[in-house]
Amino acid sequence: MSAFITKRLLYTVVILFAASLLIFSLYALTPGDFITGNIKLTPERKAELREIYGLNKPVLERYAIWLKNALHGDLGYSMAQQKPVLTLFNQYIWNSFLLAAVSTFLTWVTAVIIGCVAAYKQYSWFDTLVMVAIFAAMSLPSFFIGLFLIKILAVDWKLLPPGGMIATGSQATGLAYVKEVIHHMTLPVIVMTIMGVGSLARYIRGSMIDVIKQDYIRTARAKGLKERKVLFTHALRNAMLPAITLVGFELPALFGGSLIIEKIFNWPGIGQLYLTSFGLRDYPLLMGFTVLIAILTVIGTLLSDILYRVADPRVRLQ
Amino acid sequence: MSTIGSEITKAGTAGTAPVRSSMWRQAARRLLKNRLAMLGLAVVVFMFAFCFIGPLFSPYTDNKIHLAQMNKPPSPQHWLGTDALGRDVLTRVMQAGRISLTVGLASMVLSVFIGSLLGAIAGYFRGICDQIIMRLADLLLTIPGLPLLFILGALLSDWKVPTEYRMYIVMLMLSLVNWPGLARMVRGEVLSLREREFMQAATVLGLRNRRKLFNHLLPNLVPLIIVIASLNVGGAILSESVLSFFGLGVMPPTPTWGNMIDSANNMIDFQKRPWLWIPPGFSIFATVIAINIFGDGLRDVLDPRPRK
Amino acid sequence: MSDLLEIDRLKVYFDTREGTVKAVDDVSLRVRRGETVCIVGESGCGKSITAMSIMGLVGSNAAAGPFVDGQIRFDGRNLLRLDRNELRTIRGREIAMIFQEPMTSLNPVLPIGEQIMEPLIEHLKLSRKAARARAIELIRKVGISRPEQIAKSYPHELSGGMLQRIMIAIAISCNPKLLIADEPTTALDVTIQAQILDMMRQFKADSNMSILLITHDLGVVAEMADYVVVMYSGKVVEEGEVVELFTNPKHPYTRGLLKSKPVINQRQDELYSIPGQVPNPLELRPSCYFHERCERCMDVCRTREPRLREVGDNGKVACWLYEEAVVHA
Amino acid sequence: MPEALLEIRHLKKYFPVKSGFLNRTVGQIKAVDDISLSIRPGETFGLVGESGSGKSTVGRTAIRLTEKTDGEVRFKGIDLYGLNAEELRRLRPKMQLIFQDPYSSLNPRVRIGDAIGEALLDHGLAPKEEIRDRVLDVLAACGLSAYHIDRFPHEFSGGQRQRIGIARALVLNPELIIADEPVSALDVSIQAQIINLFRKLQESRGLTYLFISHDLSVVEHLCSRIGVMYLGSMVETAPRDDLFRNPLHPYTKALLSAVPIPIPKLKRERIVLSGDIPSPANPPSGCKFHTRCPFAVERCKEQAPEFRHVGGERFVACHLV
Repeated sequence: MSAFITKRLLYTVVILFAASLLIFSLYALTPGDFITGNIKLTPERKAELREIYGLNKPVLERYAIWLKNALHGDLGYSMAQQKPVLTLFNQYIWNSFLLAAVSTFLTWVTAVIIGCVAAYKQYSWFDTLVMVAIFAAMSLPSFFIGLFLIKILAVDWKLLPPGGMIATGSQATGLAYVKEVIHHMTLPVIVMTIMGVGSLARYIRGSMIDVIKQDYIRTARAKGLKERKVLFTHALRNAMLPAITLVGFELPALFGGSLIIEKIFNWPGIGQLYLTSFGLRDYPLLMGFTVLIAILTVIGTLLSDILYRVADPRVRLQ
Repeated sequence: MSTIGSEITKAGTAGTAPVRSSMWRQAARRLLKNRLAMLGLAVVVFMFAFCFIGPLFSPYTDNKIHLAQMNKPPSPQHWLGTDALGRDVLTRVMQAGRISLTVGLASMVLSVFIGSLLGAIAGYFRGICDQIIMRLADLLLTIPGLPLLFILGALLSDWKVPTEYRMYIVMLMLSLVNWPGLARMVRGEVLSLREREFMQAATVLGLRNRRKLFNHLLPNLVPLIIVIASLNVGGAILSESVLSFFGLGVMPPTPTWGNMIDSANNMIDFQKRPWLWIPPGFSIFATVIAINIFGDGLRDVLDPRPRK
Repeated sequence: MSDLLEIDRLKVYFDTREGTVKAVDDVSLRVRRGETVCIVGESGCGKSITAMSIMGLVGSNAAAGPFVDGQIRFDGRNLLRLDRNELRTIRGREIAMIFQEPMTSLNPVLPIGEQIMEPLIEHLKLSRKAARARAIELIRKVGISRPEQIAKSYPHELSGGMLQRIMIAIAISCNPKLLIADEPTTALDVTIQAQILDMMRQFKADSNMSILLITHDLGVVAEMADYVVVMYSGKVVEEGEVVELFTNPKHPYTRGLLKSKPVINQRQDELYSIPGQVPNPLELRPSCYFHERCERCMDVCRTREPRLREVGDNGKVACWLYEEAVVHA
Repeated sequence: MPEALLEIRHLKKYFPVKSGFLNRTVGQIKAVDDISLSIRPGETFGLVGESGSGKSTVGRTAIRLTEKTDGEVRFKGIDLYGLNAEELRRLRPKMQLIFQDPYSSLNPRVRIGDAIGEALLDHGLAPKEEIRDRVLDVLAACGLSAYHIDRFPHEFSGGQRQRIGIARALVLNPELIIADEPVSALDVSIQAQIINLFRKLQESRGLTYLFISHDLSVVEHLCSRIGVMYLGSMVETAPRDDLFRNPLHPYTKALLSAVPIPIPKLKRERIVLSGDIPSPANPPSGCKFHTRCPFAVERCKEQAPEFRHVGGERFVACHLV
């Protein structure tokens, strides 16, 4: 087991180096940068600033500098916000995390319930209904369903706020603040859950259907166990095994924020931060964000491998 | 398409019983029985006709600007009303569909082609090329999709690509992001097919590599690739619309479903003129759900491993 | 010896796209207390489905549940009429079952001990501690050394032979009156098979438990059975005491089976083989289903279905050859 | 003694067990551990043993479907492992393998006419026009009808599929056929038909068989000489009648006594072996059978018995014989 982890960690580090180098050079290729784009500055001032920020140096050298700083935990200085990138991240990332964590939890709970019941009642009307609903959820463009729900629920029926995390200009604190955030959070969470539940429910349903056909389920029934016990202790536990590997893949989405949702709902998360800074070509921040997601993706993959090895005794012992 | 190399059975089938239905005809017959899949196919066909043949019947295909007709709600002349430049929304949705479907389909075909080719090579020959291809795929999969598309979009606008070519570049971008996932799937299939006993039997018979690949491996791989493709078309159309929504894909004035919905970003259109952005959104939804349902039916018929 | 189990005119039909498959077509048989009855037949003859219907495990979530008719009386109660809960309390408690593939019959992610304790807790209401102790005792009883360690290990760590012993431990955990064994040793090596069959005979002798053994191996039937039922295409074609049936087989199919099985130290030059193959269940018409492969096929065999009738002492056969004898006699 | 068609000397096949950080080989599964046998033309050599005995691996390494670890395999005097890929490929039609599972050894998407005739075409063993007739002949020889030629495998029963597998090998006029448990997956009545087919083909075409099976009664019926394997090693080889009437090795005796005989109430003393087949990853020391052998003595634990000649064509590996 430990040999497996060390080998994978080494591989992860290599991939991260390659990814960060690729991302850095891609960003270097993108035209213009914060300074040239900024009309307020005179040409001399621009040249001077470019010198300070070392934008004239060759790409590899800039990457080396960035990397040295990054390894020391300094992701550079956001030109647009005049703040270290990390503090900026710290400010916005938790808003994204809040949204993503709640919706991921809801997605998994709904998907497991729907998936299991649909698998158990296979060929029933409920199963067909669920399948059509799953297809619908998988076929909806996320930004469209977001706008659509805002139009109906927020604009027409005025049930929920159209966007933002708190009512504009509200000074609410403590419990009132929390209630207000929850009120604002409802719509984006609904949309994110709809986005996630489709494919997950289908995956769990498929896995559950395969497991229910297995011999050991027949043995469990032959032992005279209650159907509930057969389903939960025997079927679900085996059906969830392959699903566990998906948990790791949720990691990037948990922290990375959804660019689409945060744009439509004007949610002050890290995704929205990325969008605005992309317009301004604020490289240090863009680089920091993209590499952060890359790190989370790779750690996520490692996490799911480890989770699977821990969960499945057949693999654990190798 | 009966299996390649059936020269023996074709040589003289006159005297024997009628040629037994090939796997493809049997699959087709089973597919026809699946009502849901047929409904899906019908909607897909309708959407294609709507987008490619529809504009021929519409009097407003000149895209001329009629300032007098600006922002009119749906009316007998303009079933879906008009936009800020007085153009007929229904016609634009049709024209936009043409672009979105072409880009979606083309980028899917491209990424399935690249993915299957590289996946098959990695799976069949293994060794170094397997390592190179798979490590490259891992690398691309590490970089988050949307930011990567953002960068590519920005590069696009920098090279001042004329609008009509922009569509093809968008296709390239989408397939660049999609092919690694497909390559991995195809590689997995090839690895499992290689170990199947009938491939060992082919070795025992002393068949040449060429014949093992084309007569035995490929006929089993092709149906799986078709299934993977059909399940990815929907995704490709969705990602094109996301790109356009962020103003990175095909830029106005060329209409796509994505950039028509983007118009909802200004407050008044969004609240007062839903006929501008709801129809394109609904068109995406109808097309993609139809493709997914049909794809699912196709998979049940083609993929030997029982799913349902 | 009163009847413990009586199956009366059991029918199990499956509706498929191509038509109705009569998997079990009007089968009757009985098992007396302390008796081992063997159902023998080739694949697709319906022997497994007959066994599974006793436990109510036939196609529990198939597209359309099978059409089931007839009676299965166990200890006087008709199992087919019981509601789910009543039937469930009998399963594992009074009727236990073991299956052909031990490697896949146990939950791969649950320790062995847990899987033995489940019926003890469910039916005998034992506490977890008492159930664990009983489970370890059961593992020792089925001849496995280091039971404590085995109880903590997982199915993939054990061999086929050991897993089948665990299945038997689970089956006998609540001292059932009837043990149904569906091809219990088919997947095992012959030396392991000998051990398992020995053990089954041992437990039957100790607790006067009846055994319904499903198999296609005539050697196993000869070793284990007191009474034999031969099935073909969903019907019973012959049944009788084991010695009588092996020494004086009546139905041409039984005779054909006995002659086509090579026997050690009884080498024949040319092995007798029943020509053709089992008829397609969708194309069955009223007739003796074996007529196409039968050497002594008469016209009546092609059109009318023979009735299962008494013949000799305690034997039955469904074949027109014997119908005539009764008519002329 | 006419020159052997297939000569195997000290064949070994070890599967490495890898673990640890650098995937270092930490152990070896000795699937085939020093097996020697020779098969004369026209003979049927039976190879019996239980699961994990390595009998299938011997079959596959004998025709280089899997590569050997050590030892030598000579087919008609030619050292198989001395050939390059192309030479081996061209020799393949002469030595064919029939698989156990009729369902997985046929390509589901290829009509059986093509599956049978394909190798003839690829090796250029017959002109294109003649191939169809050759396929029809071999279908008839295996008890299948002409109209089966353009059907797909899923339209056949298990027994018919095994006939197709045999036809596919037969059409190449092989001299050696290795049959790896060809009848184990079939019902008794179909099994008898296939066994008779094997015998008929041997008589009409002078074929030589290496017949691999765990079913002793089938082996007794078909084979002239038999080798008994246990956990990768050969424990006994003898002509059929000697082996079945007077088995020498304790394992052979136990194996024979364990086979259920279809004669009810038959009184016979049976040697029931205790314990389970040990795992091939760490076989017992000395004689591998000593952990289950009722006659094992101290010497059996330390020293592996030598596989020695004991008169006639009998060989055995046991200290007590």
